[in-house]
Amino acid sequence: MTALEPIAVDKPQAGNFKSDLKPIWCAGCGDYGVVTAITRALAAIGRPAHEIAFISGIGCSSRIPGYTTAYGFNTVHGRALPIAQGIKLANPELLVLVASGDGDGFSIGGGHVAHVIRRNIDLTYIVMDNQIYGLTKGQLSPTSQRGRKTATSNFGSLEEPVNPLLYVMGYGASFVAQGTPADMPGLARIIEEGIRFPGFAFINIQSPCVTYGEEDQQLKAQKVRMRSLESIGHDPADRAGATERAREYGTRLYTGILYRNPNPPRTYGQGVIERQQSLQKLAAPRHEILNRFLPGH
Amino acid sequence: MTALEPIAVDKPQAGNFKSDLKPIWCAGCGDYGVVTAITRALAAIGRPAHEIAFISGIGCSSRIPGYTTAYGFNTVHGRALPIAQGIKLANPELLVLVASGDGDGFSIGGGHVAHVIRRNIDLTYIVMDNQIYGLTKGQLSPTSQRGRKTATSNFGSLEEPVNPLLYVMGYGASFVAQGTPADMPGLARIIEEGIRFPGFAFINIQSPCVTYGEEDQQLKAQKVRMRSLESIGHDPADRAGATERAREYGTRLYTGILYRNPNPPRTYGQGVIERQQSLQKLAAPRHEILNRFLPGH
Amino acid sequence: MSQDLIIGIAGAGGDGVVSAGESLITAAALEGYHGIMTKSFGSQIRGGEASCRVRLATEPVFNPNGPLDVAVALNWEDFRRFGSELPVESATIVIYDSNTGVAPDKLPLDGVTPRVVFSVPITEMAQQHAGTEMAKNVVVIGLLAGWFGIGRESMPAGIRKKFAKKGAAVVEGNARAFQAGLDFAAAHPLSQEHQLAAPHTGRKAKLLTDGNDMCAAAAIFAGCTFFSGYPITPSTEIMQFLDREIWKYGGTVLQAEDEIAGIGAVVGASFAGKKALTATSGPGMSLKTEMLGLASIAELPLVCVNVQRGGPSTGMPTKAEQADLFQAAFSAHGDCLRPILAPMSVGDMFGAIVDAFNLAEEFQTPVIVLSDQEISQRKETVEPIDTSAFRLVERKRPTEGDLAQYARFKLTESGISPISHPGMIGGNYLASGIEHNELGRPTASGAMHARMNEKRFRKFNPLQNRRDLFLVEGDPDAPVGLVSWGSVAGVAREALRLARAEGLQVKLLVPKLLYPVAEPVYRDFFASVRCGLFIEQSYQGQLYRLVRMFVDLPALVEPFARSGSNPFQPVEVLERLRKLAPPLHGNGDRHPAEKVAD
Amino acid sequence: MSQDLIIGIAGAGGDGVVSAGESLITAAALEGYHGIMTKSFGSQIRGGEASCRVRLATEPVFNPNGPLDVAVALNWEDFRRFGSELPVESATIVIYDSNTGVAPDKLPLDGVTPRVVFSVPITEMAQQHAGTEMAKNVVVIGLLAGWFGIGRESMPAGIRKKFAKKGAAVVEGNARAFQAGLDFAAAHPLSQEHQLAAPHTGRKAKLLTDGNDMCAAAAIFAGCTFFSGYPITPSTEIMQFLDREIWKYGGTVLQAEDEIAGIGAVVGASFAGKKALTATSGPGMSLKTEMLGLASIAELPLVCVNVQRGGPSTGMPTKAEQADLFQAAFSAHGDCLRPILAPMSVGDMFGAIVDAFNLAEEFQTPVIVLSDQEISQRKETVEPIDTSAFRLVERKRPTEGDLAQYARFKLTESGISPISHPGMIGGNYLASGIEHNELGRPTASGAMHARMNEKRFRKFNPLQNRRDLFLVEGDPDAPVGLVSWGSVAGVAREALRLARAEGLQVKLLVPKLLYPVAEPVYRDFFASVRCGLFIEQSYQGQLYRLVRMFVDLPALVEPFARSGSNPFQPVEVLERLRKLAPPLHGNGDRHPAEKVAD
Ligand SMILES: Cc1ncc(C[n+]2csc(CCOP(=O)(O)OP(=O)(O)O)c2C)c(N)n1
Ligand SMILES: Cc1ncc(C[n+]2csc(CCOP(=O)(O)OP(=O)(O)O)c2C)c(N)n1
Ligand code: SF4
Ligand code: SF4
Ligand SMILES: [Mg+2]
Ligand SMILES: [Mg+2]
Repeated sequence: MTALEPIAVDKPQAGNFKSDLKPIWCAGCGDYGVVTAITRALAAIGRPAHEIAFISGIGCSSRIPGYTTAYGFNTVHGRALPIAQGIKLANPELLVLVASGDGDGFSIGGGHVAHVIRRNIDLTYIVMDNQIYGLTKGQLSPTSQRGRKTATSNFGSLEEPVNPLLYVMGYGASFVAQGTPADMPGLARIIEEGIRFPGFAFINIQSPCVTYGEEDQQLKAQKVRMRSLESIGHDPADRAGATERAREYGTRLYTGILYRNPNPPRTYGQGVIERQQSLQKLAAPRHEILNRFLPGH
Repeated sequence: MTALEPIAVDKPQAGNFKSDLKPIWCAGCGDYGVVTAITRALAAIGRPAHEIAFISGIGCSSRIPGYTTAYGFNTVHGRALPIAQGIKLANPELLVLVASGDGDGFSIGGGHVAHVIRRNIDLTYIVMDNQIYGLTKGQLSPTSQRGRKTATSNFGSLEEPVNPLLYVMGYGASFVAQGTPADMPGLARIIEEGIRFPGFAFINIQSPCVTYGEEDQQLKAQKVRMRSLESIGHDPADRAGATERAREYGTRLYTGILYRNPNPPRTYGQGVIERQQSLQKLAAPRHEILNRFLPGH
Repeated sequence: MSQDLIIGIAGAGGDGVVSAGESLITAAALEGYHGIMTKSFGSQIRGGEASCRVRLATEPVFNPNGPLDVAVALNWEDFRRFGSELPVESATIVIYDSNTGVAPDKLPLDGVTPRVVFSVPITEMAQQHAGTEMAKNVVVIGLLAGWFGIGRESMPAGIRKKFAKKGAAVVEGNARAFQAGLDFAAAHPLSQEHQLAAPHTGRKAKLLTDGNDMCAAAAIFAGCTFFSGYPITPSTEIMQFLDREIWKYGGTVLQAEDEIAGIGAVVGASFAGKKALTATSGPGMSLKTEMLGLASIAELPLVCVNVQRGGPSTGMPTKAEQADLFQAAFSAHGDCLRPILAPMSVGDMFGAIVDAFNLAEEFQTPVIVLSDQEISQRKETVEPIDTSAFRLVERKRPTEGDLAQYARFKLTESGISPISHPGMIGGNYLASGIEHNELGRPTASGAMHARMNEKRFRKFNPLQNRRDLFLVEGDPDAPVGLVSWGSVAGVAREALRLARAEGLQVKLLVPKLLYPVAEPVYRDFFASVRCGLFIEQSYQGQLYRLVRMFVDLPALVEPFARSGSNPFQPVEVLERLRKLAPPLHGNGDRHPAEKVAD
Repeated sequence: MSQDLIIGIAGAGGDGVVSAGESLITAAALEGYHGIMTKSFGSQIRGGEASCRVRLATEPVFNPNGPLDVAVALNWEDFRRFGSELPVESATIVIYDSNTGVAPDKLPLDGVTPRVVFSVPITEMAQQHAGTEMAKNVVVIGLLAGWFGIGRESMPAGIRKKFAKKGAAVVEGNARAFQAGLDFAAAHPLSQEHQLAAPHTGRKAKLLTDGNDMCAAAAIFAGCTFFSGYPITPSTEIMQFLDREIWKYGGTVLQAEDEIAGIGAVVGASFAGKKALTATSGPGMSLKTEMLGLASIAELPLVCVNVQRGGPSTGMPTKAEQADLFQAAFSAHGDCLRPILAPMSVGDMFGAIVDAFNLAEEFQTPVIVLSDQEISQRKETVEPIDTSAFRLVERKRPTEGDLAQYARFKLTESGISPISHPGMIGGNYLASGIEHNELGRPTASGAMHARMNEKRFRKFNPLQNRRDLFLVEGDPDAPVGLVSWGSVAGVAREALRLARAEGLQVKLLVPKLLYPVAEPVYRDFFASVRCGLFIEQSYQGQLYRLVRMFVDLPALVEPFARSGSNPFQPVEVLERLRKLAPPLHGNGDRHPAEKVAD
């Protein structure tokens, strides 16, 4: 039993997935709610902590694996996805979660997103989107609104923001959701569903930065603004509708499952396993591998 | 007058933009047609070669700047866009062309595309898409079809291909077109229009690789398959229609202008210039810049 | 009276500890004192513990370290969290808030019993005079002004300016709180010896800034009009300053999507003919590797600042270290060379950046400037700089003659080939990362590759004799030599001062040009040296190893190196020197170092 | 009879020149000869000129260079394009296609008049016997088999196998073309002395492969089950081989979107407990910098192969150079150390890769293997390898006792801490690039940072004594020492052989472990040495400089280094040695090197 491993109980509780490491987050940071929602989702899933790998990049948000009892890996800025893919392909048995921030995920790490999605590797990718660089103290983020003034856009940003929901829909993601700690039960539920989805799942979380964030992104304002997709009658199987809703990112705050492919496509991992199985019988013993270099072989 | 500079003539001809460097391309490579189309477009535009900067990454396709008389920069793999952005912002007077391949542009360089588009920097970005890695002799490209066997996918690719047209539409590009050297006049025309468009312009060119490419991507097959968007009555101002047509990438071979925003949005460069002009008067002389560090300043 | 005063203040995040320190050093700078201020925080993003150290002196000081003369604790828990960063000795004057409930003779300081202790009702005074606990830090500066005589006149004006926006009531409240501090000090006098003497260099105000702001300002002075980079601690303030300023000078700041794109845009701007800068820290440097190689072979000027922090990898983002030197010299693949400069103080940063742009332009090369977390973020007084003494270099442009048959990479005698840029008629050429011939055309010729490599190295030969990029201090014929660089050089300079005051024969070499290794400079310096130390804040002693690559060092010269975030103290260097150096007037027959080495 | 034969063949892209060379060396390998074959192409992607060099010998050979014994020109234009790569001397036997219309006494070879020249109607023979010009290369191998006695028996079977798929008519046509070559040779006999003698090591077949395939096969043998990388010349064949094979062993190949993602996935696979590999060349290495640092601080095993090509930047993708050593050692920021290995031949690659995985696992570290374009792509005969002699190391897993209170980064005596992986009950921990304590939790403590740095360096101490990772040849007490590495070491070995044959007192050190610098090994080697050379294919002489960082070299040891794509010849090394080394039985009073040095 290690310091990080929960006490074995029959049915795991969210508390079993919380480590005793004290978060460095500011009081009131939205990420506290995110870690709670994740541990609740993990409790509902019921896999033991040692079968879970939780990978992140760098940022306030990326500190999150350390606050859980899973095997955590707080990697480098923007590269959580490639590392997580290696983990999942090396050991398909693991439940692999990935956490990121808006900068980590869509600025420096933006180039990896399309590829993990088109490969459809079975990961759950959680982005804590606070429209700002928290850890480095308030610079422009790719999801910051045009015109926004920050420490690096003193006269207002000149760029259109990234639209994470629309981008991943365009990349062909099969599971796309959005949540906020302002709706904790809803958030825990979509994370759970994302984990259960057999394939790559993307979850954007509007997790406010109380220190550098805008007023209208705080939990209080979110509680007023948010609309559940369910409540507006959105059908998660409707890809075109999902794309339309995704366009409203930055304008409307929808929560819930935007898109869930009713016929989940084959994952990359399935392809790998089939290939391994079909080729296995052709393997010469490892120690005879050099024989192939005998001329005429 | 340098070896690379064309002889001064009253009205520039395409030949003035062709350098005397002998291409290393295989006989029959589609890229020969692309350089011809580009030089024709440049002749139509009429800017002198020394006011043109032509930037590329690495690949067979990226050799193209050297075959023109423009200021060329054959940079490193996947980074043509960031370098080109620096050039354009440093000297907004220049006509800046960028060339790339499907691997250069959408694999290693894929992370830069969203950002240049949301900044809307006034470049013309030409991707020679041959669905293969030519220069490195035939590996899987991000636009190769699922199941395709190549030197690095001996048992067939397990990934969905990238859809360049759909991605850039999702990123909010204001000018998106596709062409092929199988239709040379059409290709020269869309390049010309891309250059004339006041903002970022993306042009995907189906430029076949005769050595490692598939049969159905060769010019002959393209000539049969291609359909001009004009001929099917597509209105380039129709964003939704353009997105629909973009989805058919890989299935149908449309040529022409997919989307041209009828109200071109402000470019980043315009924002920069306005900002510089409005702040100029606040500048202390450079040599007095340290005075700001006097306490109480 | 006192010549040198080190004050440490600690409290909770909201206590305004850092702002108190800033008020102090600002007042001191105005009055012509020399000073350095550093700050330190807990690991919380916001709201954790905070502390600052302010060193004020009548003569120039080069480092902020050393035991505290004055310790101010707004609460003891937070104060103790900083441990060895705020070392209290029995001679330290301790001031603390009475509301901590601690008795003056029961201070929670392990094994130390300070002789002079003031328990001051700081919170109470703030409440009483300003009506808010927020004024605690103003009470503190009142106390310090009263007891040590800094800023008694200038502070009230500063307070007025600072709080002006908050209305007259707040201004008056704070003014009263300050006065209450002064009054308390007057009522509990401290012996005169503690008062800071008048500054030796006169009452003329000094500049006051930190390394990052100085870097950005110097870049503007040097003619830089393009910056692109990506935020990273502790370098981000360079971009932030430039974003506030550079537009005014017709320049542009582009926050790139990552560090590769950041330096990529800078390479582009340079190709387009502009002076361009990027800045980052270790992890970002690692990402810029490929572009640095491109700039070397394409022979494009650019300046890249690395504000070093603790490594490897993410390491210790808020701590200083000097462990990125190897990387700066050798990260790119293939044979290539780029100059590396390192300022040793905030003031020195100005020249380092101007030199960096000059070298970049002259030699058509990327230049790396190695700053570090300490220099970048400490506030320091700087003697006003005569900018007219600085020459600005521009890259060598082709003449009309050159353009008649333009060969961008001409194999000239100096190795420097005139460089055109887009927009210049007749200068058209192909730049590339591929090996090329004189015209810039790709080549697969081994002979051409050898000639181009040789050119790209030969052009840097003049750097072997740039003695202006080295500081040599102390006894020219000393048998003991110190070498140090960057912020640690400040410690070495103070140690040298102490050693010479004790009559030890020592000298010091501070290379500001770290690479290429200027062999003649080291050979001359070591000619008289029998033993010595390279003092460096890196586990490996990277400069020591780097110099060994090119220079045969005396056998008894060794590294005195340790990992970052473990600052050197002048006295410990002094101690090592006592063992090495013979007294100035000793007979020197048996050299003590010969013993040390066995 | 001849003991050693170097044959060069050149023609147009479609002439099948390389395939002829492969047939030759395959036949030779089957018959127990030793051989090396290299190929070279023009800059066209396809269809430009092509050439190959095949060296065949009765004893082991270590390098492919040297003047040609036999030159075959299918046309003179293309032959001449290869210039110094195919050096013809007057002793060279020249064979060319009569249809070039060139008279045997008017060969277009500058200043050389070969004594033996055969004008052969090669095209005509191909047309006549096989009905197609495509069979020209088969005629050529017939000629060579006839004149030099290689593969007379085995070739016909090879031809049959090769063309089997194309039908009986093609097989028969080619068989006739081969026979025509044999017949022509028989009709125009060459003196017996040119026939290759029987191989000294017996008629037993050798392995035949190139460095990239050997690398991939060795990785599979070592237990590697995960590869991720991105295509780049000249390393791509490693990924291509593994993509054909690794699945059979339950492994996976992931073609990543770029080199960062490639090594990222490998870091992940290693975290998950698997042996994992990535491979690239210079530009890709530059991009992997940040991840290498992460793997160092997170103490994760992985192997990264860099097949070096000409640099800097894109440089010369198809040419060999040894200029990425500095980068391999020092690219990542911060203080960190990762072992670097370099094979010196295709055969040596097997052990290098197995060693690399073993070191990675044992020391929980990234390991870099520096191959180069020559080793990676030359075909070489290799004595069959007894794989049972190789021990495979697995990372140290935590015991139950360790897991009871698991501390992933425990400060153990060896510096090696037992490592768990996801899926292991009780092994849960937080890995990170942030400095951490023994439990893996982030720390900002300078003291902990110092201890962890110390641990991460100390664990490599055993490498100082890994003498098995060094080759020492020659006279143990020689006053002249050569050091060389990688493919160039083959040239040095041959030069040593020549020098000793002349009676010169010389020895050679070939480090396969390049870094950390194993100081005792160099000290011992240089104990007897007064002068010597580091022979390296880099402008800077990177190993020479690297060793100097740690070892005091004798003053007269200097680099003999030059840029890549300018191959060394054994005879030119011999010439340098003649000037340096005293004869084996000389009196040795006045050492000639003392003259050389002034
Ligand atoms: C390569 C690299 N570049 C930059 C940084 C500095 N950095 C750390 S976190 C961060 C961005 C934080 O923003 P985000 O990803 O949105 O996370 P948040 O802190 O807002 O949760 C940056 C730029 C780094 N650690 N590494
Ligand atoms: C950093 C880096 N990685 C890899 C390479 C090797 N490389 C050169 S071109 C290329 C891809 C070529 O494919 P594409 O971009 O589609 O261009 P094409 O040759 O097909 O026109 C690769 C992988 C490189 N030069 N640099
Ligand atoms: S800075 Fe913002 S994101 Fe970071 S911990 Fe504080 S509130 Fe959260
Ligand atoms: S390999 Fe393909 S893309 Fe490259 S030059 Fe040849 S045909 Fe063109
Ligand atoms: Mg954020
Ligand atoms: Mg391609």
